[in-house]
Amino acid sequence: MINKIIKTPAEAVAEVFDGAVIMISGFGEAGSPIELIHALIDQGAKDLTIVSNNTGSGHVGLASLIEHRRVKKMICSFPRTANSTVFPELYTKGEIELELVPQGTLAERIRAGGAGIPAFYTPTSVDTPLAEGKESRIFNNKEYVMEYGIKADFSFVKCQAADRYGNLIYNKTARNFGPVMCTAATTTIVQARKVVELGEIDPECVVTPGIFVQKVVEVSNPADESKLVAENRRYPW
Amino acid sequence: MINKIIKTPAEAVAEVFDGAVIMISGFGEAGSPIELIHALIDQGAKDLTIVSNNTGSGHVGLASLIEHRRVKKMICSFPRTANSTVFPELYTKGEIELELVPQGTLAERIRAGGAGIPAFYTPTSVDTPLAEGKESRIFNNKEYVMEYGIKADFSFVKCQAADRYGNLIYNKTARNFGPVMCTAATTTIVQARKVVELGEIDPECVVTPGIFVQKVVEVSNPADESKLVAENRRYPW
Amino acid sequence: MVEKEMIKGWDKNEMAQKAALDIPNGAYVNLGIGMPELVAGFVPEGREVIYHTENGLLGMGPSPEPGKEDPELINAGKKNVTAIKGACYFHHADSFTMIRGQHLDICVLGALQVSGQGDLANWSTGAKDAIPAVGGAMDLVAGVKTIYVITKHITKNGDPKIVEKCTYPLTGKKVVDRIYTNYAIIDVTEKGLFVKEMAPGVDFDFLQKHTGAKLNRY
Amino acid sequence: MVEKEMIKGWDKNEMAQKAALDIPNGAYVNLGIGMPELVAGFVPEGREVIYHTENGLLGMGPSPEPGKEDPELINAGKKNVTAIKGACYFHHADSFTMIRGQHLDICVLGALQVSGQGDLANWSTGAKDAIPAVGGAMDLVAGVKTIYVITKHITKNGDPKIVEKCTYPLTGKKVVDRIYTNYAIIDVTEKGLFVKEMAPGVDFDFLQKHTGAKLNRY
Repeated sequence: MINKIIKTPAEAVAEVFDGAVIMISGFGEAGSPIELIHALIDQGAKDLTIVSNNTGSGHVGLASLIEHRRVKKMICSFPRTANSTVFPELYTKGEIELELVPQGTLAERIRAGGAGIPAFYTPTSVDTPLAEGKESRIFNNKEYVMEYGIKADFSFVKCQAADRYGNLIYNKTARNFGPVMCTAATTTIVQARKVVELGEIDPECVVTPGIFVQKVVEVSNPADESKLVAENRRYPW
Repeated sequence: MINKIIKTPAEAVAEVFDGAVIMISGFGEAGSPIELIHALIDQGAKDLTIVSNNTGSGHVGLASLIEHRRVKKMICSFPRTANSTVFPELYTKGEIELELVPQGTLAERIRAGGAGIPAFYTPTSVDTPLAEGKESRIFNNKEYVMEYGIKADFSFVKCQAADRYGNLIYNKTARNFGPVMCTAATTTIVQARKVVELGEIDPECVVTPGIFVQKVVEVSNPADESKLVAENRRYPW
Repeated sequence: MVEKEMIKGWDKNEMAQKAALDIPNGAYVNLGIGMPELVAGFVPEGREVIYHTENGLLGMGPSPEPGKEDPELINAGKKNVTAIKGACYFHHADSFTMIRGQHLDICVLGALQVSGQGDLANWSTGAKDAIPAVGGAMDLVAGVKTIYVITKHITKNGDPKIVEKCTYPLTGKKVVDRIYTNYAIIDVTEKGLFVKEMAPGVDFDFLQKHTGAKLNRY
Repeated sequence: MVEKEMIKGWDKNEMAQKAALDIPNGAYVNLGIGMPELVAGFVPEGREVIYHTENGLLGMGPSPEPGKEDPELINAGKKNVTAIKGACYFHHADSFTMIRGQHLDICVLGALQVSGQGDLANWSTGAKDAIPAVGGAMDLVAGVKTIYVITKHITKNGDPKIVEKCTYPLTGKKVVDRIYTNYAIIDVTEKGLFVKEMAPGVDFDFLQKHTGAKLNRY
């Protein structure tokens, strides 16, 4: 029998190793798998490269992982937001690396990684500092930059519901990077609000087919990151 | 108000011009927009380049369009199937061009065209005759072939249901090339089994967002191609 | 000229309204964070416009009523929004297929600087101690068919934001089609900048004086 | 040797069964058109295997009962199929993301020729008057983690299908991992071909005689 359901976030992230590349879903707090990230903080893996659109807020979730000095490098499009202070401080001190990638290029590089495409050309960033040092090429009289696919050792993804095959659906704009990140990691670990029986998800509406998912853990009441930030909470509690 | 609903297939295809590049959805008969193709035969446009996985069966649909000598060139992965005789005959006589593309490369080239990606690298077809004359390049000690995105003037797509914004859902494996083809054409023309009110399609389950669709025509009882072929029917009737 | 410097021209809402008038029925539109967001409030009755937010929603509606916010229904500025009837959700790669693939009709963005050739700088001042952050800005200017910029005509220090050549790092080259400022609406064309409309109290000489690139009259 | 030539070895079902035994629980599997399709019928009880068909279905089930066929639910061979509980549908680009992106575990394909290095030719005889057709074969061999070939050991003319070097156009180079024929199961390794198992009545010398590439014993 196929059963990808794992009992706890701690078990789900147990195999993460030092130096791993981890993709973390979410756009701001929407879709951020905060319980998986907290389990990773407890687990202790370090020297991580994190691929995520932002760098977290306050002192919980991704921001807390960074604050614990577990992250060597961030690959993201927007490393500062209203309540992000952890990354900016470390970055200013030169204590964390940053690879800044335009948001659409980031999404496409992840998709390419998952789809077996090692590189592609994009018009985004041509004539800007973010194209410096990159190969460019003319197609039909227009200039494009070559970008590489990205793969990860792990993806941490939050979704709405999952079944034991790993089929996933998401909730509204919390979908964001989750589906492409699921495709691009050797091991995709998902926290789902609800684990459902096979067949409960309409086969026409599955967003992430189970083939892209290795582990699912149910987190029925995920923390509301913005509330934690407003209350100035810090992880570990 | 936005209303992409067109009354008849004839009106929907009226603007197709000689020499146009047209993508036609379907894998065999599943998802093939047979009523739109028949309307195009009536309309008369010629010197067409058709991008479609197959070349049609019997003497209806795409096979009939080819038999009417409207198609200059086929771009496809599998031009012969159990009941296809029209294309093979013309091809053997040298009266129609063929660009043979591996099925996954065909899908990805269409997706790239729709996504503003002019070219990408793929491992598919390396060391085979289909890679001859194409640029290749090594990434991480592995060889890849460069392939170009494809765009079309029109896409003809069959779906299950559509609303006036052009949001689409499909039926089972009739989905196949439809969603990527919708993204890659200047004008996407869709035949839907059912036109529904806005909001009737769950926003979490929309497969093709309306932005990719220009025209929708309701064809509530589309012809069953395999029955027509079994009855040896010919279009026009 | 001190008294002239005091000219306020259009206020934010008026600027947004001017931009809104140029959005036709049926347009697919992406509005940048900040002043561009105001534009949605001024689209004339009878026009149906569909708003895209790059974090995965087509058919974005207005802010929710207090108490009805959903932290998983937000816009690119991470503010709570709603979804209209006929909306749909999708993932980031599909969202940027819409952008990069030239499916969106109009994007309205803010600016730090715009050049006479339509170059845009709006993501970084290039300051050494700044934390660089680009988001979707470069994708939008590279992919959306028409780029409108909405911005104050001059900086707080009185410097022109429309310049001969951008000194800040570019977001994209030759990408801006029209500029809406508190002083004027200016078209960026192959032949240079053309003044389409001026705010009450603004004349051509005043406008040119506060613009770093040559202006032309239609 | 005439009498030896008459050795039939395993029949189609036995060959399919041999391949099926090598498919572990939880595998994601794509079965080519023809003999490979038989494999699904022989996976041992208790193993849950998920079948992918490149035209957009993960979780393909057996043929439908007569009268329950749906022309919009077919496999890559355009035959009517069913979908299991827990199945899902997707479009072609996503389907080949699964293939090219190395997400599928096993693909079982037919062959015209396989070389001693695991090169596969299975899409064209290269005949000048043939209509070339490739389908998804090149994508499958380039992307799926493990490629099994299931084929008759010799052609109707008695020629070996396992050859030193393919004379037909390649589908892919060094892609085949194991070959199931009516005479034997043969592993393709870095060190050459190794015979894993022989059918009743087949001995090593007989097998080598009917094989165009050097065989090794484990």
